[in-house]
Parts: sequence; C-alpha cells; structure tokens
Amino acid sequence: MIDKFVHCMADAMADIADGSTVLLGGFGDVGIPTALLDGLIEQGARDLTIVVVAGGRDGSAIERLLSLGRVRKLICSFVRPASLAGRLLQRGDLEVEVVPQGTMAERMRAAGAGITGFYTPTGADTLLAEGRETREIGGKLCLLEYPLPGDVALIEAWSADRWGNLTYRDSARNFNPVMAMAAQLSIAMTRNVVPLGELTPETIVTPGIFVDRVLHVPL
Amino acid sequence: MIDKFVHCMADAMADIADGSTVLLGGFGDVGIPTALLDGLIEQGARDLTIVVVAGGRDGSAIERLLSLGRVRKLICSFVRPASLAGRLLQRGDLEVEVVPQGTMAERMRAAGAGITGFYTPTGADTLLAEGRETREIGGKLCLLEYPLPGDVALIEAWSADRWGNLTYRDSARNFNPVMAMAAQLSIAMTRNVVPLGELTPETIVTPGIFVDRVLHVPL
Amino acid sequence: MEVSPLDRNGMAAWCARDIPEGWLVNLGIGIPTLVADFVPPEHEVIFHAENGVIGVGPAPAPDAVNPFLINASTTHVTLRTGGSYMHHADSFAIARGGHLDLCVLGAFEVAENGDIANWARSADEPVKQVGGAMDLAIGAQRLWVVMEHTTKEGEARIRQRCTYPLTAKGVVKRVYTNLAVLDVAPHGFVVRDMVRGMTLEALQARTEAKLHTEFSR
Amino acid sequence: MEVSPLDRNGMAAWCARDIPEGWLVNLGIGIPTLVADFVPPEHEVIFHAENGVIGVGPAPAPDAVNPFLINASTTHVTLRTGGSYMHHADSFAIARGGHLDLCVLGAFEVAENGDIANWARSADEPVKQVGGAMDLAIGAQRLWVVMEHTTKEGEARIRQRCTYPLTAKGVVKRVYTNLAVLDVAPHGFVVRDMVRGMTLEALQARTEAKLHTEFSR
Repeated sequence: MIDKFVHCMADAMADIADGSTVLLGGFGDVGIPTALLDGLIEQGARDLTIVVVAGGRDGSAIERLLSLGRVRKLICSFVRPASLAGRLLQRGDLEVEVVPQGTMAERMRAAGAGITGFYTPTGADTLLAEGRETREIGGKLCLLEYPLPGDVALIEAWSADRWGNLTYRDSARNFNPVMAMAAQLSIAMTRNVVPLGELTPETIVTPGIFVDRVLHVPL
Repeated sequence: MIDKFVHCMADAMADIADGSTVLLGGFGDVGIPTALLDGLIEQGARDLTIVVVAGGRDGSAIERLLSLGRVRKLICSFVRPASLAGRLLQRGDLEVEVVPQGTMAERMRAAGAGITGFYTPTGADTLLAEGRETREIGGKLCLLEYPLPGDVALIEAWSADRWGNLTYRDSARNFNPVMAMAAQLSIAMTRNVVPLGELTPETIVTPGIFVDRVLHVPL
Repeated sequence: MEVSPLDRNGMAAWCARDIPEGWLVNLGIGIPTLVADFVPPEHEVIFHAENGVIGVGPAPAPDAVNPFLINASTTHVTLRTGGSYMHHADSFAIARGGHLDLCVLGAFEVAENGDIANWARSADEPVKQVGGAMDLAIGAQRLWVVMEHTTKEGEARIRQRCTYPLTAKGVVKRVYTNLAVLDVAPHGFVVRDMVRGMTLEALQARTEAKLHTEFSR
Repeated sequence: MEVSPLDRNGMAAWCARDIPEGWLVNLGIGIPTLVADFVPPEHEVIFHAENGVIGVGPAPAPDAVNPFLINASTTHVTLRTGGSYMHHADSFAIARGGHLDLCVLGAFEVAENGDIANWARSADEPVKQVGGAMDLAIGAQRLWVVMEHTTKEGEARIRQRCTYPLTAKGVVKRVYTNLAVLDVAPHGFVVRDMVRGMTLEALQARTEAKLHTEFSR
C-alpha cells in the first residue's frame, strides 16, 4: 500500500543533507510551509541554497534560517534592502542570485518537465543578461535560461491523501505545484487529511507522483 | 458584461481565414470538438494547417476535412499508413510534419507561455534531428524546438460560464487546455452551460482569459 | 489659472477610465494597484495578480479577510465571481505569453523610445528588486506607466533615454503622471491630456524629452 | 525437454511480476498494455497514460463504459481510486522529467548498447508513427522492452546494433521476450531468465548480439 504520510517532523526532515538546494513554497505570508521550515531549522542542515520568491521581511519565516547562518545562497526575485537578507547581502555575508519571478517559476517547471533549457525575452535587454548567452528569435532578443532543480521542496497544501495527491487553497497555490515537480524529494505539509478517493480526480492540482512525504499539520 | 457565448455555428466560425493554422483538440475519440470541426467544414476555410495528435482513422472526424482537400499540411505525432492521411501522404498530396507527441504538446505550451524556444532530449538522437540544431546540455544531446502557435484552436469542454472558464471531463482534457492558450482565437464547444460563479475557482482548468468564443453543444 | 497636480488616487482614476470592459489587466505594486478602486464593479475588467489570481476583487471587509487570498502586493483581496487560481508558472505564462491586454506599472523613468526603468537605481546597487516586472513588461500587449512626472527633487523622469538600468526596451505605450497623459509614439512622447491649468510650455519645462502634440509628423 | 515460448499474456505476466509496489509506470501500446492485467489490484502500482491519466485501472464492465476515459492505446479504461487527470503538456512533463519509475515499450529491435528502434522500419519509409515513444524512452528512470525474441521470419531483434531508425540511444535496461529476460549491462546483454526448456546455446542461436551470463566481467 502506498502511504506517503510521515508521523513526525523528524521523519519528514530525514536525510536532508548539508549543501542541499531547498525550494521553499509560498508568496507573501500565503502558502509558506512554516512548520516545515521550523523543522528544517531543528533538523540542522546547513550550507543551504534556498530558492524562494523573496528574501523575506524581518519577522518572516525565512529570517530565522538566515539569522542562524544556515544559508549559503539565496535564489529569489527580490531582496528588500531593509531586511536581514538585504543587510547580509550588503555585508557580503550572503550570495544572492536575483531572477525575474516568471523566469524563476519557469526554470523550476523546466526542471520538473525535463526541459533542459529555454529562451525567454524576459530580462534579455537588461543588466541581468550581461555576459550570458542571448539569441534573437522572431525579432526579439531572448535569454537562454537553464532549469532550476531542487534537492528538496517544502510545500504547503490544503488537503492530501495517502498517495500524496494535493490541493491548495485560494492563492496559497502559488509556487508550490512547480516546486513539488522540480525537486528530488518533495515534502508537503497539509492542513487536512482525506481518505484516498475523496479528492475529485479532476480537481487534484499536484498528483501524488510528485510528492514523497506528507506531514499533517492542522491549521 | 463579458459574455463569450455565441449562439450559432456561423458566429463561432466567423473570420477563420484561408491558410489558417488550426489546433484541434482531442485524443482518440475523446475530447475532439467534432461539432466545431463540422462547422469548420461548413464555413469553408481552406489551405489549412491542422495540428492534431494523429492523422485519424478512416471514419474519424478529421477524415472528412482531409477528403475535401481543405488541408495543406498536417502537424501530428503519427499517421496510420492505412488511413486517408497515410494514403494522401504516400501519394504526395499532403504535407506532414511528424512531431513527438510530448514535444508537440510542449511546443504549444511554449507558444502560449511566451517561451521562444526550448531544448529537449526527445528525438535528439534520431532521424528527426537531421539538419537541425542540437546542443549537449548536462551530458545529454538536446534538440532545439520552437513554439507552435495557432491562428485558431478548436476546443471541447464539459462546462463553461460566460467568462469562458472551462472544465473538462476525465481524459477529455488532453490537448485542449494547451491549445486554448496557444491560439490567437480559441473557440470552445461546451456540453454544459453554468452561471458565472458556479465553477469552483480552484477547479477551473482553462480560465476564460484563454477563450474567445463558446458555443453550447449539448451532449 | 493655477495648476492642480493629481494625487495618487487622481492618477489611478485617470488611468482607470481608459480601460475598456473585458480587458485582462495586471496592476503593479504602488499607485497601479489603486487603479482597480476606480473601475466600477459592473464594468467587467479582469485583474490578474502574478501570484496566480485571475479576477482579483476589491479589499475585503475587515471582518471578512480570507488569509489565503492576497494579490501581488501581498495585501488581502477578494476574488471576483468568475475568478480562478493557477500556479506561478502558469500565471507568468499569462504575462509572458501576451495574454494581458494591459499591464500598469510604476517606474523611476520612462524614455521616448518606450524604455522603462523601474527596478534599480544604479548598475552597482547591491540590493536589487526585480520581482515580476521584467516578465510583465515584455509580455503584455500594452504597458502603461503611472508615476510622478518628476522626482521629489524636481528631476525629469520622462526622458530621451533612461539613465537607470532598464527593465525592458521599447515597451511603454502610455504614461499617466500627476500632470499629464503622454502616449509613446514612433516619434516620441505625444501629449494626450493635461491637468487643469497646465500648459504645454510648463509641462515641457518639467520634461527632459521633447513633447509632441501630433500623433504623427 | 521441449521449449515453451510464451504467448503475449505470458510475456506481460513475466514483466508484471518484476514491478515493485509504488512505482509509477507507463505502458506502451501492444503487449506492454497487457502488463497491467497481471498486477494484482492490492499491489499498488500507478499506471500513467500519456493522454493525461494517472492511475489507469482495468477495463470497465461492458455496461459501465465511461466514453470520456481512455488510455494511450485509445481503449476504454477505468480510473483507480486516487487517480487524477492532467493535460497533455503536464502529462509529458511527467515522462520527460524523469518521474516515471518505469516505461515498458514494444520494439522492432533492441541493441546491446541500450538503443531502441520502435517507430519506423526504414529511414525513407514515408509514413512514420512516432507517437509518444521518443519522449517516454528518453525520460523514464528505466525502460524495459517487451517483444518477440525474433521476427516472424526468424530474424534477430536482439542485436549488436539496431538496423532500423532509432527511437532513443542507450536507454533500454531490460528486455522481456517470448524466450528470455535479458538485462542490458555495460558489457552487453546478460541472460536473467529463460523459459522452460530453453538453453543458452539455443537462445544465442536466435540472438545476433553476444549473450552473457555474468553481470560484470
């Protein structure tokens, strides 16, 4: 019987190695797997590369991970100057790769979809293209982008069954589904547990085949 | 008020020009917008490029369009030798571009997503790569593929509202959602009409922003 | 006659009245977000937020906040009847793929060739805030900018060429400022409208680029 | 002792017993599709069909056919409890993206370097049937082939090099034929199992490639 539920945080976080690339779902305060992030802090992995939409405000879930010196590199679409990530960056204590938000999402989708590279006009006419490969396609300058796979993805879901099928609530979907498909090890926390078959087949957003472990974290 | 419903086939098919590239949803006998295909035959556009998963069996919906000499080129993943498309091809009366099925779907998604090119290992080591641009990425030979946009998409849906939001039934989803986003003019037939707001927001598969016209064709 | 520069709401309202029913529109952070407040609900404009919301509605009543529903500015919103959700990659497929009829962004500078600069104040600024602006700028059918006509110090933001790092080249179609509405035509900025009391001379004095009054020459 | 070559069902059953619970498996058209019939339902293997079905179940009762539900062979199927649907691009993302634990395909020829030929009998054949085989062959974690050991005319299909146009290079990990199970190892084909009565000499006589009995040399 397939059963992807784990029953404690230690099992959820097992085998996350130092140096891992961790894809962290969420946008703003919505859809962030905060409990799993706390679990990752507890688990102790360090020298991490974190892929997340933004460096986070002070007081945000990611700030604590940064403050503990566990993050070597941040791949994100923006960093606020007035945030811990911004201050670390300005002091040279944090490597930051800034990626346009749509390109970031698409690079993770590419990783999950076996697309080994793609061209996009996004950013091709900007500083972000400096020293990188571009090509004119259909009269538009385009930038070559490569997949952005994760060793681990941390996902927040609304409902899950034992196969790991997931649904999301409202705008909490955001990066979670593409991250689930882009990582070797996808770990989801879910607010609700449902029996197999209760999620309508047409409405499952992330099929369980993209999910390795599910932890029930009630709201 | 946004209302994408049209009330007769003539309005659904209005302005489809000779020479158009038409993306035709469906796989096997499922999810094919047969009524719209009949409408296209009636409407009279010719010199068409049809993008569809396969050349169709004899007796299939696409056979009539082919038999009327209205198709200049077929872009598909396979053609059965024992079919009208196969016979036309062998006689030299039909241009056929054979594309691996996953690459075909991905090229349409790229068209809809503004991705101007992508690399895939699919077919890179085969005859299909002859004379084309390849590149080794991560130790794999990859083929450069370009978007496959349509002038028109013909879509079969299960339910639709006046914004053009669509859901699909079971495996009738297949190519329909990517075709809806890849065409300039997306025309859907729907089996059911529902009031705006009746489709649960989390379960809408094709948002109406990808759909231009909807025709109610009851089952 | 005295000049009456518009405030943030005035600029947003000026932009809002030019949006036809049925358009799919993405509103950037800042003043652009206010534009939605000036589109009457019976006028069906579909607002897209990069975080996967199609059909963003007005702010909720304080006692009816849905904690799972925010817009791209991370403020709580509602979903319009007919709205739906998608994931981030699909959401940016909408932006990049040309499905937005309009994107409205703020900017530091706009140039007469349609260039926009809105993400960094210098090339060697260590902290950069790209967000989704580059994807939106290159992808939308038309890009409008809403911004103050000059900096607080009075420096021109409507320029022959941008001096800040570019977000995208040649994409801006129209600019709404606190003083005027300018179209970007092949030959440069064309004055489409001005606030009450403004003269072309006074506007030109606050503008580095040459202002035109004819849509073709 | 007399040799008992397997029929189509026998080959499918031979393959089925090697599939561990929990795997995500795509079955190609022809004999591979039969494999599902030999996986007991309580043994949870998730079958993927390219047309966007995850969790393909057995054929429906004749009076319970769902006309909207077919597999990649376009035959009517059921959906297993826990199954779901996706569109074609997402479905092939599963294949290309390495999410399939296993793909089982038919073939014309398999070579000792793992090459597979299953889509065209000659380079100048006018009518070609690619389908989804190339996407599946390059993407799955492991590719197994199920096919007759030789052609009807007795020609070898297990070869040093394929003579037909390739579907993909170096991807086949195992072959189930009506006579034997062969693994593709770095040094070539290794005999893993043979039908009752078969000898290594007799099998080699029907095989163009050299057969090995050790997994390393």
